[in-house]
Amino acid sequence: MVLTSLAILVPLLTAVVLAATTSLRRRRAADVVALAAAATVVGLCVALVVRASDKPVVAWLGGWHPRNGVALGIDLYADQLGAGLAAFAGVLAVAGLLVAWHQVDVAGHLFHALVLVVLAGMVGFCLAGDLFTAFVFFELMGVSAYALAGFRVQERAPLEGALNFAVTNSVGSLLLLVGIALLYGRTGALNLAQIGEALAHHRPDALVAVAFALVACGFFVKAAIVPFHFWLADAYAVAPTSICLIFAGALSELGLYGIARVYWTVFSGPLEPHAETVRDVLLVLGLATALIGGAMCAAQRHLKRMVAFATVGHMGILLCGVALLDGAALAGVAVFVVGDGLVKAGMFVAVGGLEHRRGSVDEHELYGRGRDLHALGVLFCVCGLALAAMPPFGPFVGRAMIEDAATHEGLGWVSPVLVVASALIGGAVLRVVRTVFLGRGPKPPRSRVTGASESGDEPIERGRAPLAGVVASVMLVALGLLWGLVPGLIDAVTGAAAHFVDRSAYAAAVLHDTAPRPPGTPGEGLTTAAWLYGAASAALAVVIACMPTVPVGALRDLHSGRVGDYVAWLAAGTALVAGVFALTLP
Amino acid sequence: MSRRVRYALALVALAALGATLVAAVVDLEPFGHYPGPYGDVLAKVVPGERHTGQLVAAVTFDYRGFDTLGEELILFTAACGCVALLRVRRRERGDEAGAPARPVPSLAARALGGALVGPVLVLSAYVVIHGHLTPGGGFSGGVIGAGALLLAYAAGQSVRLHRVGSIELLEVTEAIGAGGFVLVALGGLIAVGATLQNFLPLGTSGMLLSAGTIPIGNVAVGIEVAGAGALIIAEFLEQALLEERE
Amino acid sequence: MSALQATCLIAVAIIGTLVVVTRDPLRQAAVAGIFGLALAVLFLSVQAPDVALSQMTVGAIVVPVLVLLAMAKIREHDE
Amino acid sequence: MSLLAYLVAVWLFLAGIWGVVSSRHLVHLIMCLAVTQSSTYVLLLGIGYRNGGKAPIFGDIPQSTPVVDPVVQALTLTDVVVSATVSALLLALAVQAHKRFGSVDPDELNALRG
Repeated sequence: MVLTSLAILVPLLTAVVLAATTSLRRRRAADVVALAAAATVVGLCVALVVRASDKPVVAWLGGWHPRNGVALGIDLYADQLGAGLAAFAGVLAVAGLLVAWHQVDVAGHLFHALVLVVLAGMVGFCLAGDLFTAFVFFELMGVSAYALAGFRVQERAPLEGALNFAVTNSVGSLLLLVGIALLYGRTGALNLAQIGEALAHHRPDALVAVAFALVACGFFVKAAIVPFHFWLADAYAVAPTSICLIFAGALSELGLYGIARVYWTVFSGPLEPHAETVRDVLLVLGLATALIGGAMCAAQRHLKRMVAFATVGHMGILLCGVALLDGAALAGVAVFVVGDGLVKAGMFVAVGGLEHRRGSVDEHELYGRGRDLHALGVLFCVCGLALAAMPPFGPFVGRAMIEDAATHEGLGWVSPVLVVASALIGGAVLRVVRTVFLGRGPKPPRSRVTGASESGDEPIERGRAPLAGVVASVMLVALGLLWGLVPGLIDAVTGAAAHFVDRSAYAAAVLHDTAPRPPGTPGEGLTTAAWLYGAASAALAVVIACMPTVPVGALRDLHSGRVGDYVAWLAAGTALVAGVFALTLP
Repeated sequence: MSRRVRYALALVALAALGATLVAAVVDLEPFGHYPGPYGDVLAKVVPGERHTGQLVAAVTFDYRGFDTLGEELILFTAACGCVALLRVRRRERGDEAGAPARPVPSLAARALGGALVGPVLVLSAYVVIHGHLTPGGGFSGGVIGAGALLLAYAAGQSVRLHRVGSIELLEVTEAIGAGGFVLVALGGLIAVGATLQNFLPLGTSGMLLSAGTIPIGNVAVGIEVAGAGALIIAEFLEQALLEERE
Repeated sequence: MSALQATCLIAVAIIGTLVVVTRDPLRQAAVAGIFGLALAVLFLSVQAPDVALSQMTVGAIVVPVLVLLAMAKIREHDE
Repeated sequence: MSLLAYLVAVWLFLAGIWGVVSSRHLVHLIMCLAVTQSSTYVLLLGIGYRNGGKAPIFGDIPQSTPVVDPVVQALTLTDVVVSATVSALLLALAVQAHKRFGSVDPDELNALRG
């Protein structure tokens, strides 16, 4: 009870205090207080992960315990995966605040307050056991994220990015809300476990199918799944580095967490007989996202936009993992999220460092100008290999677990596609190493790039070596590396995921306070095939790095920067998913 | 994508989406047949357990108080966001003290504004503190309060206490409101061990001082809404005024 | 469903459509104010006085005022 | 007839999205988003309504009176506030957009392409 509530209340209260003292202008004090609050959240969430190893921690706010299976109030539910993701969000917030340490002018303490609110929103969303509460915290992190994305309103690109971000994501949360309303109309409940119980023993009708589609599409927008993804590159490429790493490492991932949580607590009962249809739809979207994100990533020369599209591609790989609707695959997703989030955060910081040293984030302009920046070059190289899922980095272990699970389900053909997606992403970064840091090989052809010179960051105080940035970046990438080497990782996460996907255990723990923890299912070691796929994607990435660029043709034109287009695509995607589910599930 | 293509795509998509949504809503219980059980259970237990007949206030501030906490923070964040986004101009000009000096409004305007502040504030306070007895409460009362604060702001534009401008006061007001609600939540945790638990005596139903923390939550929300609302509007006003003077 | 409710619902649908098709933002702000009021009346008719009050103050007053202020600023620029 | 409330909600949702897609003015777009959001109020309150039910406030009415669902009203209250705050934030961005590059046509805001 204490841990779960404090993990949300501490950052909120700190944010309020910081906002009330903006006029004091004691910048360092704000830095320290915000860091302390974020670190406290990490500590609380880690404690929750430990506590949840016996049985999930269920806290009924206001002391309103359910009566006869009817939830009167709201519960916070912390299992190992949920609390773990919250802790990871806290780690990234700490990293983001550290990176922001050297940036001047952050509008009083509002920047810190907003970062803490995003964090509180993410933690609240991870722990929410109630659908509407999840929506509220989803919206809370959304609203603070829009403000942070547009924090540098003096420039054109951040402002547009924030507008696109805010409009598309608002429509997304409306989809979610309509889905919640439909579920409430059917079950008269908002508690996840209670809705799940109410729906469990009925055949799904059009209402349930459409409600699932709307909830999923609402989360797809946040998770940047094709064709809901257009806003992401616009927003992430222009936000300050310190914000990017939180967004790219945790915010998008929360969208997928939402889908996984809601599917396994609410819909896995009624949709059980149709699991294959659900799997196919999600898998198609995931593969499309992985490939399109990867191709667009490789086609970029604006480095921050490149990392932003890398996020899209990775969200696709993650959705493939979720789509398998299987505990082992979900464990892979969890491992991938952490490993990839750390590496990508390090990558964003490294790009920030390069920009600081050379005043640009445009690959073309930077051609050969990084020859003397050895440390950064090595860092980029390691990031590229890690993003290509080379063994034994964290992202590799996660992807390998997803691939093994896919093979296990007879979907072996998924693995090569994921290899291509990873290789495109890693190859793009390795190409930057070749052009910028080595100055070798063909120049990337001029492509139409706009906003290339703008990256959303404050000019860092000149004369100060960005040592802190490099150190932060090295630390993050090293953590991402070590993550894959943690002994017993696969077993622990597989056990946690097995619990996550057990709907009746969830309902029992929430509604009846009985949670016999299922015996831990030991994870299986990675197969040889997975190692080969890892090596293959690293090799393919090197090949791609030697190519001038990856042709994407008309795909690039679809990313028009116009919010009207984006919302039209959003509507089309929703219509498609809802239509398919409404026709096939009932 | 040309406008034409976009319209075509959107029309087809919306038609299909409309069809699926209609297919979904026909499966709902018909209008006028709320199936329960959530609302019905609450209607049965609230008057006895919380000594108030205002079910909506009981749900908003007690049973589902955590949603309201999140909502307060959304409002707080949006106000912070508006300040951060709109205040750039002042930052750009290096105007440390905040708002620039404005033309002093006429005495009559100030007197009228000042005279109205009192009654409007009283009305706002009335709506807020009766939130657990009658419709209204923190949200509606808070918006009325925002009106009062704006009047005071307009009337007192020339008054400046040291470097603290009226905007900063609004900022502090809204932070007190948002912080107050968080403290109510923490109070439950400290007093009785459950976050947001109603830890005050429940009193007699129908009395002003009853229903425990529900009226306190109402007041916190009222302050928050008044502060945030006035802050947002004042920031927009500032923008309009700034422009006028250039 | 009572006649009042049906009337309110149809009015809300029509005025909501008008908000969308009114392309001039100043006129739209006025229509949006009326839309907010119509919603408030609808909420009263479905026995939701709390929501109606909030909607009246927020939807029918605050948001249109914000739009007007924003437009005041934008229009000046254009002239 | 019993479907009217839900159909109105669906209609508002579609109309609002159409407005967002086809808008040529950011302020107009933001108001269309508010219309979309209002569809959720109608849907929620429609779901919680009960024929002959009274407002869920036991003051002057005895406790045995059937009342409409208070939960959807609490949800809608939250929803109304969320909608207003998002509108305010977007308007602030729109004002800045106009100030910075003199345009409020969302189609002219395409610095971010490809």
